[in-house]
Amino acid sequence: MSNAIEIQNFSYRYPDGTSALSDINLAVEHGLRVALIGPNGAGKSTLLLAMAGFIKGAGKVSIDGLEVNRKNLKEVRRRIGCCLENPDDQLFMPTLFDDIAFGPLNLGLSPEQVRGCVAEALATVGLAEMAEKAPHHLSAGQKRGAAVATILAMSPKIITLDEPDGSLDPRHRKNLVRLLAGLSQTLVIATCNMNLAAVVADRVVLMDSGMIIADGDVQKIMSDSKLMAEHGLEVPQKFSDSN
Amino acid sequence: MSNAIEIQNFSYRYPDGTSALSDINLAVEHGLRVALIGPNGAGKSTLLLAMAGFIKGAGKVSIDGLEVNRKNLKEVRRRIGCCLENPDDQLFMPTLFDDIAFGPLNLGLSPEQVRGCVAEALATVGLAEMAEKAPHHLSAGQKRGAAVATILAMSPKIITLDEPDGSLDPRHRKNLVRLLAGLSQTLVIATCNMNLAAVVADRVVLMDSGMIIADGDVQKIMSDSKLMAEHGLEVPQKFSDSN
Amino acid sequence: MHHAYIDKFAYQDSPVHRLDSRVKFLVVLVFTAVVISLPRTSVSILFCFAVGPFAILVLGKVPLRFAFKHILLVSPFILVLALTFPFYDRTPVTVAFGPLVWDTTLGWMRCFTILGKFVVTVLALIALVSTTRFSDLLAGLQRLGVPSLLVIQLGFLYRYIFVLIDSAHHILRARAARAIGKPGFNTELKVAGGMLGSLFVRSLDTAEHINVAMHARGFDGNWRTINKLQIRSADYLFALVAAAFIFGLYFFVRPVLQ
Amino acid sequence: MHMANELLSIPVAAGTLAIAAGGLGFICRKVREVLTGDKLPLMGILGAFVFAGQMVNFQLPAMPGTSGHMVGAVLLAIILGPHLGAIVISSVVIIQCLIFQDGGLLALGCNVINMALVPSYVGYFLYRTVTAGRFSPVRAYVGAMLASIIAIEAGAVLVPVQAALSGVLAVPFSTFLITMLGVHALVGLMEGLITVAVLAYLQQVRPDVVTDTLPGRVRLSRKSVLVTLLIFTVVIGAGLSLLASGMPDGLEWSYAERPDEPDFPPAVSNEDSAIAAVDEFQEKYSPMPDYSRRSSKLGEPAGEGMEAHVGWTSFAGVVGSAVTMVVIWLVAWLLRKKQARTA
Ligand SMILES: Nc1ncnc2c1ncn2[C@@H]1O[C@H](COP(=O)(O)OP(=O)(O)OP(=O)(O)O)[C@@H](O)[C@H]1O
Ligand SMILES: Nc1ncnc2c1ncn2[C@@H]1O[C@H](COP(=O)(O)OP(=O)(O)OP(=O)(O)O)[C@@H](O)[C@H]1O
Ligand SMILES: [Mg+2]
Ligand SMILES: [Mg+2]
Repeated sequence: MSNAIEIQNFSYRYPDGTSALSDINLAVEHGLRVALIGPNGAGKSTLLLAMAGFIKGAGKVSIDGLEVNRKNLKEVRRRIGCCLENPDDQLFMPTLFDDIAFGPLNLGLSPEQVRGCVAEALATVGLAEMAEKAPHHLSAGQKRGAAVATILAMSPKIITLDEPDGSLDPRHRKNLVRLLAGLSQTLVIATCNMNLAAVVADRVVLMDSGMIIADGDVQKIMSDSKLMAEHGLEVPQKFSDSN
Repeated sequence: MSNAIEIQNFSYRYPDGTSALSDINLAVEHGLRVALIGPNGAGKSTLLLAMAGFIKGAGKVSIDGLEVNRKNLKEVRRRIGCCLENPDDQLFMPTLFDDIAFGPLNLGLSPEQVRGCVAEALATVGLAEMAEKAPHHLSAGQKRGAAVATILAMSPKIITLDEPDGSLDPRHRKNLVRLLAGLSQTLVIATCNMNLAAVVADRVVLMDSGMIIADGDVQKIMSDSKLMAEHGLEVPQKFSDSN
Repeated sequence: MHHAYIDKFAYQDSPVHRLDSRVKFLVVLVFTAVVISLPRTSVSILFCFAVGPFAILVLGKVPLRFAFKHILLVSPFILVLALTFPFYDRTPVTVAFGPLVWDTTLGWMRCFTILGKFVVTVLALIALVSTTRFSDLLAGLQRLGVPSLLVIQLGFLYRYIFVLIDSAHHILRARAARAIGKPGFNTELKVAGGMLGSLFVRSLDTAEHINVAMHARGFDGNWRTINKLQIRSADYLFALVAAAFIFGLYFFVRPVLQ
Repeated sequence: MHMANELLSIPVAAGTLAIAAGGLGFICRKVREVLTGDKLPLMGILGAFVFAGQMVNFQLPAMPGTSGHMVGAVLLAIILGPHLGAIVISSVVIIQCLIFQDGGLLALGCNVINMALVPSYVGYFLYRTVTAGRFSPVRAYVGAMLASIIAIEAGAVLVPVQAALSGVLAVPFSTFLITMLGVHALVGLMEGLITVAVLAYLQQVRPDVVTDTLPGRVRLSRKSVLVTLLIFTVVIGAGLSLLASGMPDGLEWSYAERPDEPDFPPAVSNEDSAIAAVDEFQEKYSPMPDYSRRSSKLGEPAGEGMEAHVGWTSFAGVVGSAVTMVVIWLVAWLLRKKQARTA
């Protein structure tokens, strides 16, 4: 069986000349939870965009065995769901229900099926009673949950999340971890929060300056204090305790 | 001598009826570093706004002995510099230089003095070479530093910072801690990051639902795991290790 | 922002809230048209018409203080215009109201009629907006034939007005925190341009991100929505009562009050 | 700037609503052919930006205490092109009406025409004319300034015209017109300054936005612009001459015959051909002829018996309405109380 995500020799430059990704090689098996860590400006968000085909650079990206190109784009987006850095960007419809229904409707589901999907996704993130609320009436934590629900409702095989714990307090962060741990899909999570990465991930990919520096076992990479410090990161609580 | 900040029986309700602050009493002596902690929606940001006279509620607020009212507002703002939650809101001029020069120019300094101020402030946050860049070309961490610099350049006696470590990676966070530790001004820092609070603060104020729940010694409050958990927070690394 | 929460009562639940948005919209439209075409000097009939929006507001659990506060907010322009009438039209008239009889001018009568009509029609609009979720109103408008492009725009607008207004407020705060002296007009303008510009650049970024978010969810240029509207017997009943009220007043009560 | 319901008669309101709806429908259909899905969020956000931008104010130099802010139509027309700009500003106007009650439901047609359609197209055309050829900042700034002032004035002129056609004005038409023009010259000037300031900022940080989009994706042919302008001029000219002929001395304008000055020439009377035509039109085609508009019965002091009669019925009407409202309120209050107890 093909890998969930496969990236070969991928490079990307922003229009203003910033080289954001250079020669990325990455393969992620199905069902894995991968944490993408790295300092600010490492290229994490850019790599997530590349996976869903939002930027086109040099090199090859395949999702679930399908090469990402203009022809396959629709099919690719059906298999990978990506959740952006800022939930306000993700929730653009007048009500939460419409917002979550947007994806399933575009998948061509029937109204009843859509209603089912939406109800289920909302229940998963604990926002079942909020369906008719306007997104701008939600709290930051609720927005974050809703943004994740928009992706869950499409039940893609692969989910990418960009800084899912931004501006959350410890309690909300714990809820998020519980939610992520309960998902059965392939997950790619970009974050600068080492503790989140350490708790959720099965595997860690460390990026800096647009390159993959290390890739592999969570414990091994994240407890390497020299490597982490070199790239502006720190050893998470979980591993610093055990050391 | 009067206190740096003195708040008596202050309450505030947002126009939509949300009661954000109720009966706040707080006195901060000169030169102290206070951390304002609490879960999302506790009212931390609102309290900081009240200190700089951006919102008017019931009760009395005095800054450096001056009562905050319409008449004193200008003088108050000269003494207290406040850095908002989102650095994008703080930076509105075309270049970083212009942005940092904005405050000193308004203070009526001469062009040479302004240049001096700006250079010094930029050097403090390590952005000396970025002076001519447009703010939106900076990375998240750089923006955060720049936002702090806009306040430093005005050298107010009291500085308030709202979530100064949001979206920073561990290295930038450490730099920020070092920067804050090096300041001699009175500091009030609102944050949901317990580790930042534990490392920087001389005193901690715990808020929830618009009220001050606890106020006092950093170690005593932050190592009380029951109290912290009750308000959606957690004991920071520093104190959980020592327990 | 003073009117950022005008629609907060739209999220309550009441028999009025449950009515179909199309029916409510059309009723308010007809109501407004009829009120506007009332004679230009009869004030008392307006009180009768006011009963309609009043009933909707009360049934919809919308605080009246809120409605009237809002009317005051939007009234300056019409107030100025209405106050010109007494100056230009000094025809003397004698007005009788119950036991009271007094002399005034036609100008004053028309001034009060205009203000009265204004209050009644705005009240009706407030009754509509604060008992109908904006999303439902949009869906209703779309079904009434408003082009979908416009409906999409209205949806985005409604969603992001509050986000951007918040940003604008925050930027203004940042300026106030540092604008201590008295800058010249040139500086003021340059700063305002910068603030608007940075707000604009940020809007562009947001738009780009939303575009990504939309395409990430299978958007292909065709806007699809689920129809949640449905006209029930309560809606027919409401339309009937409203029509009886409006036209009853117009054809039977107004001639008597004349 | 916002036209109100109360300044319009039903035929004018219906006519402008029809024109606005037709125009918007036409633009939407035309744009749909060339519009890609990518532009949708951009348009929505820029509409919201106009709202937010109106909050950013600055002190005016001459008049302390007053502050200016942007209107946005010209800026958007420059950046998005006239069609998309017109749609965005129209939706802003519609939201202002529906959510914030600025301008009434019936006046929506007028407001869309005055504040969205006219400024977008006039502004864009002027800007294009001035900046034609290669882009240079100076030309862009001059063009933006000119476009802002004239586009806003063009919209503002329509307000008194529409009000006068409706026959509602008490103020002499010319006074109203001059006031509107004067106020909006200032608004336009501010709009121009701020548009230039924003363009200058963008030129510094996002030159691509200012220069790349300049030609506008949807091209506007010179011919169609000229035809539109022509029609516009004819309509305004006709309206103005219609009104002018209704004003014997060109200044005084009043609907009421003046019993206090019997010699005073009736400024506008049913004999007056132009206004009579409008009148007749209204009577004939409006579903609810506004028959009391010059009803002499009201203008004159009422007779003794009449007065008493009118006085008591209106008293009854008002009292009856007030009682009804109180009853409704009480019933609702009781119901809610009962509900609260059972809940
Ligand atoms: N739209 C853009 N135009 C030009 N350069 C960009 C753009 N977006 C990002 N960059 C640059 O590309 C590089 C990678 O950015 P990216 O957003 O992928 O970083 P990141 O790892 O997500 O960082 P963060 O932790 O701050 O979110 C950075 O140097 C950034 O400045
Ligand atoms: N502009 C506003 N209008 C109405 N309510 C508001 C507004 N801003 C904040 N609130 C409400 O006031 C309360 C306090 O908000 P505040 O922003 O002070 O919280 P905070 O402690 O800073 O939270 P966070 O950690 O999320 O920044 C919250 O319940 C919030 O929903
Ligand atoms: Mg990122
Ligand atoms: Mg806050």
